[in-house]
Amino acid sequence: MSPRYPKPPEGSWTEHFGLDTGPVSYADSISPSFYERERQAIFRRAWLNVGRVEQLPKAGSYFTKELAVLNTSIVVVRGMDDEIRAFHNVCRHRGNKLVWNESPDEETQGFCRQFTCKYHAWRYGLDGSLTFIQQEDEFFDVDKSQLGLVSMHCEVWEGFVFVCAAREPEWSLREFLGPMITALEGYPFDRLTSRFGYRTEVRANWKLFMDAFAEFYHAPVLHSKQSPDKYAVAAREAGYEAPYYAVEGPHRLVSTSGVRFWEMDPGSLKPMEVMTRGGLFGPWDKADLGELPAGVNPGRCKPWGLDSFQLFPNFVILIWGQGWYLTYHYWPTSYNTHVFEGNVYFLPATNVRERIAQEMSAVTFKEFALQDANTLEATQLMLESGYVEKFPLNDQEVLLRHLHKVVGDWVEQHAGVPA
Amino acid sequence: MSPRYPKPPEGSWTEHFGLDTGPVSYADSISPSFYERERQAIFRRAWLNVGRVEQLPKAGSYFTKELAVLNTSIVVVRGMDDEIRAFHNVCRHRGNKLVWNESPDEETQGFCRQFTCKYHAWRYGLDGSLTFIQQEDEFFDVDKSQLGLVSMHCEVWEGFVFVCAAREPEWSLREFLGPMITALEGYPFDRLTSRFGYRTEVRANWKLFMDAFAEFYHAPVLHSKQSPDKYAVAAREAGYEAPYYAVEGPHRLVSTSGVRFWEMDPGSLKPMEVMTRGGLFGPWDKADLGELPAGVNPGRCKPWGLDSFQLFPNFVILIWGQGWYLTYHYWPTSYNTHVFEGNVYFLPATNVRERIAQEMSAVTFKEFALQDANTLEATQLMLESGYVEKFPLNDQEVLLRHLHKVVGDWVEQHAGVPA
Amino acid sequence: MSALLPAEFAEFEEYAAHWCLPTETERFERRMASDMDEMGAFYAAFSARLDEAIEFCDKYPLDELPEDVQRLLQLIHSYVMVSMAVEIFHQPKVVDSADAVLRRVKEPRP
Amino acid sequence: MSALLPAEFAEFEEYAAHWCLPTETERFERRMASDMDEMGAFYAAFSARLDEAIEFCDKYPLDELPEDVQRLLQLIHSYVMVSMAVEIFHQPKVVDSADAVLRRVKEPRP
Repeated sequence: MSPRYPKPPEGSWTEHFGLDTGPVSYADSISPSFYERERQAIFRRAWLNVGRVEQLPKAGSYFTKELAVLNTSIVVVRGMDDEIRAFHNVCRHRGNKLVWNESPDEETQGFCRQFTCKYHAWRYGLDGSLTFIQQEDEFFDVDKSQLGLVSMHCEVWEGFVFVCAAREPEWSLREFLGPMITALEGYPFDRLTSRFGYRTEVRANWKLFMDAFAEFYHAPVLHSKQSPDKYAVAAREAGYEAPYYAVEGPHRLVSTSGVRFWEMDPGSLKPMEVMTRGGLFGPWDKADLGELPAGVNPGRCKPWGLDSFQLFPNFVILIWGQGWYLTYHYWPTSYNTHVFEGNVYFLPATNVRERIAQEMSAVTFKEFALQDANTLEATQLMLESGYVEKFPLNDQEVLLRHLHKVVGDWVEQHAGVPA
Repeated sequence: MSPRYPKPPEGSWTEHFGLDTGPVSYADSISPSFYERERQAIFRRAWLNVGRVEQLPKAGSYFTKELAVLNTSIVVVRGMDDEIRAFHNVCRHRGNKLVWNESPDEETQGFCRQFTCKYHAWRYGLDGSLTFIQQEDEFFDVDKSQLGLVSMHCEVWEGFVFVCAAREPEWSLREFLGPMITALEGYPFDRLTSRFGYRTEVRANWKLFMDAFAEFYHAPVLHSKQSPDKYAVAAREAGYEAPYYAVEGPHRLVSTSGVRFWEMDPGSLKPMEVMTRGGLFGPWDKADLGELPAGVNPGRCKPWGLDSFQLFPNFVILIWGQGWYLTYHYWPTSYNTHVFEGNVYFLPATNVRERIAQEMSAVTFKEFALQDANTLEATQLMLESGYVEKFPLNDQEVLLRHLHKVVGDWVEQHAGVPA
Repeated sequence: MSALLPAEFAEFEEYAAHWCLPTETERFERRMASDMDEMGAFYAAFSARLDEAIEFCDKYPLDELPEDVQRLLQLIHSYVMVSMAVEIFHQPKVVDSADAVLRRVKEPRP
Repeated sequence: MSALLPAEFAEFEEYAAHWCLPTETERFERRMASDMDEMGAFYAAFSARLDEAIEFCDKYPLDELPEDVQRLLQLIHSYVMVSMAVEIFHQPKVVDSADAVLRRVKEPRP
């Protein structure tokens, strides 16, 4: 047996974080009414990441985002003053969706100097002000200054664009993120701009897919075909353990130890990994990102594999030791469906060899994620059947416990608060 | 600037009709409970058009109509006595749907001498009387005379077949239609029998699509690709105004001025319009319909384009100056879905040249309607989001205001009336 | 293959196999499934003889068109359908129609 | 047919017509629609010269690849895609992925 990673003094991470150790219920993932409460108590109050500043390269750049969980669509735009703003994507005249391209239910992006409604050609400036009403004289006492686009609170942190649907946010964005997350400031997100984006609709509650990516307990089992044999054996011997966990407020973190499996004997490696120098853990040739901020690898693991920062409620930033990062977003569309978005970010490749290592890593990411997503629908259905009500979670699954706990707490504390 | 059409003495059509000029709410279009009240207060009381006599060419001809808004299906049939009757489409034995073909939820039509239930072969005459009970002796004290099909009130006006679900209608059909509509009597609907019928399901409240077709303010914007440039410019200069509006009781009318765009310079025309002599405004060669009744073009517009008569609650007759007409029906199926039917009626073509001009006109109609229908679903979703509650309407949108006002009035006045 | 169209219009046989469709629904679906090059070629080829084709059909009473003439009429109907894409939208789909659908459920024959 | 690839890689022309696809979505769909024999043959043939192909591409700046070199890069991308099926899953589909779907909606070019 390999030495196990040390546990906190309480004997487990779960107890260390003051969490209950009993079996858990997923009643919060199978109930339309609980979902309604989540929408009010969580999604209308929290800061939600909707994209990055690189998606808005210049004044007039915009993108739309469908936010079913908030019952709205928004348009995020960089104004002439370089400010980034978010507006409800609805024309004030008759409620038509303002910005869309081929299909009104699909997201779009582009560049413009003003927004013009397709229906009656009302025009809005990039700052949301209503600038033109077709045939204005036909209206009655219309005051253009009162009919600008309805804005949503919007703040940017480290290039990540967040919105908040609350009338008055309870926290600034930095307050909401808290010290564990803001300790990432200085990480070169702005340099890692080579993006591979993925998207899919999943027929399962949003938390169930978060759960699937919140632990590495499953990895050597579900992904046994992709995992090098030696790695699987080592991981099994080590008890599949992650060396470090942290929680702070509603957010949480897991770090993994870095198995440099390309240093293993050649029998463990797939030919393509050797040829492309890329794969499961990213490109083998570590990107030189300079000195990293203190918030990265806060457990000081050595070797260090990755940090998975899970930002409440539905956003994950996963930083790899090899010098790249992933994000995940889980956008609820109903109590048992959601849209999953995964983005893989690298330094821009400077030559084909680097590009291929990135391609290999991105393709591998997808094949893993396809396995992770595979039984979610079946899980959802079985949970909904209700024949089993409680499920045990182990200490390596502590972050799942924390997510469901925080969700429950927010919903409970918000109960009775007028909308 | 072209001269604008004169307004009524009050300064606007909206004030002329005694309507409020403030912003409106579409709360009546996003609420399941309001929809329930609409069903009771409006659809169970008003006369509803379900088709035309030409669909029932001889004794024994029938068609079924699915009326989700009344929670029923009906069969409309021409009896041996040539009378047209409507019955609830349900067998008195066990409540099975009586008349259907491939699929019980699809409408059907045909010709028969009696109706036979598919389940237990009970038979009914064309007058609804129960004529045969399979194994009648096995029943107890059964009285066939008490078990005929349940009829619905049915009256015909100018070849249009109307039904009324009220136990006792509050008005005869002609009383309900009132003088503005009955002034159309004598229009040769019975000669315009070459029909192009269209149908679709729309994920929006029925009134929102009525609204889309109730104003011409949007036309040169949304349909700019199809509108000849000169027309778009002329319309813009004229402020997109319609010259004449009227309301009477729950019904309403808008007339447009006729831009004879084929008299414009050739640069404004698409090659196909020139070749087929048909398009947006119908066949260029005006059908000779003889003298028209006084109810047509009541504002005496010259040139005259069309009259759009909007018959409360959900039926539109749109008469074109070129000698053809359209009908629209909006059949609610829930608070945020409805079935739209559009029918285009011409004089029967006597040769291929006429047939092609009609085809061109019908195809053009469809392409326009596809644009009008395009974002209804998105509009519905954005209205349901509730982030904006009030929307301004201009004087050219006066008929929308009237529709929502009348709907609200009927619902309110009916409140408290026992069902 | 035996001729679909009257001999006078033999040059359009290649289009006939593809575009002689009796209903608007079929013609609309064919348009959606075609690319602009295909439709542009049909449009360009047929434009010059549209008027002649209509004249030809009109030598017969509308309700007694021989089968090959009926197919010629279907080809004219398809030409109308295609012209929308070629002249107006420059794409098969109606611009700004999103996922809206409208089915023709009744039409005069032919 | 004119050559798709640089002359140095002419031996792969037969694969080029099939596998030079600019997006991951197309490459993934092609893999799903291919059988293992087809993919095995491509994999076997290309393996020996992968490194050489990468070197060849890298004689040009990444954002100024000539068209034939871009297609060679696409072929390499497809080779990566195919290798997953050949080396790991021994079937086109990801083992245990059930009916899960994940569309790549953004990627760097080339």
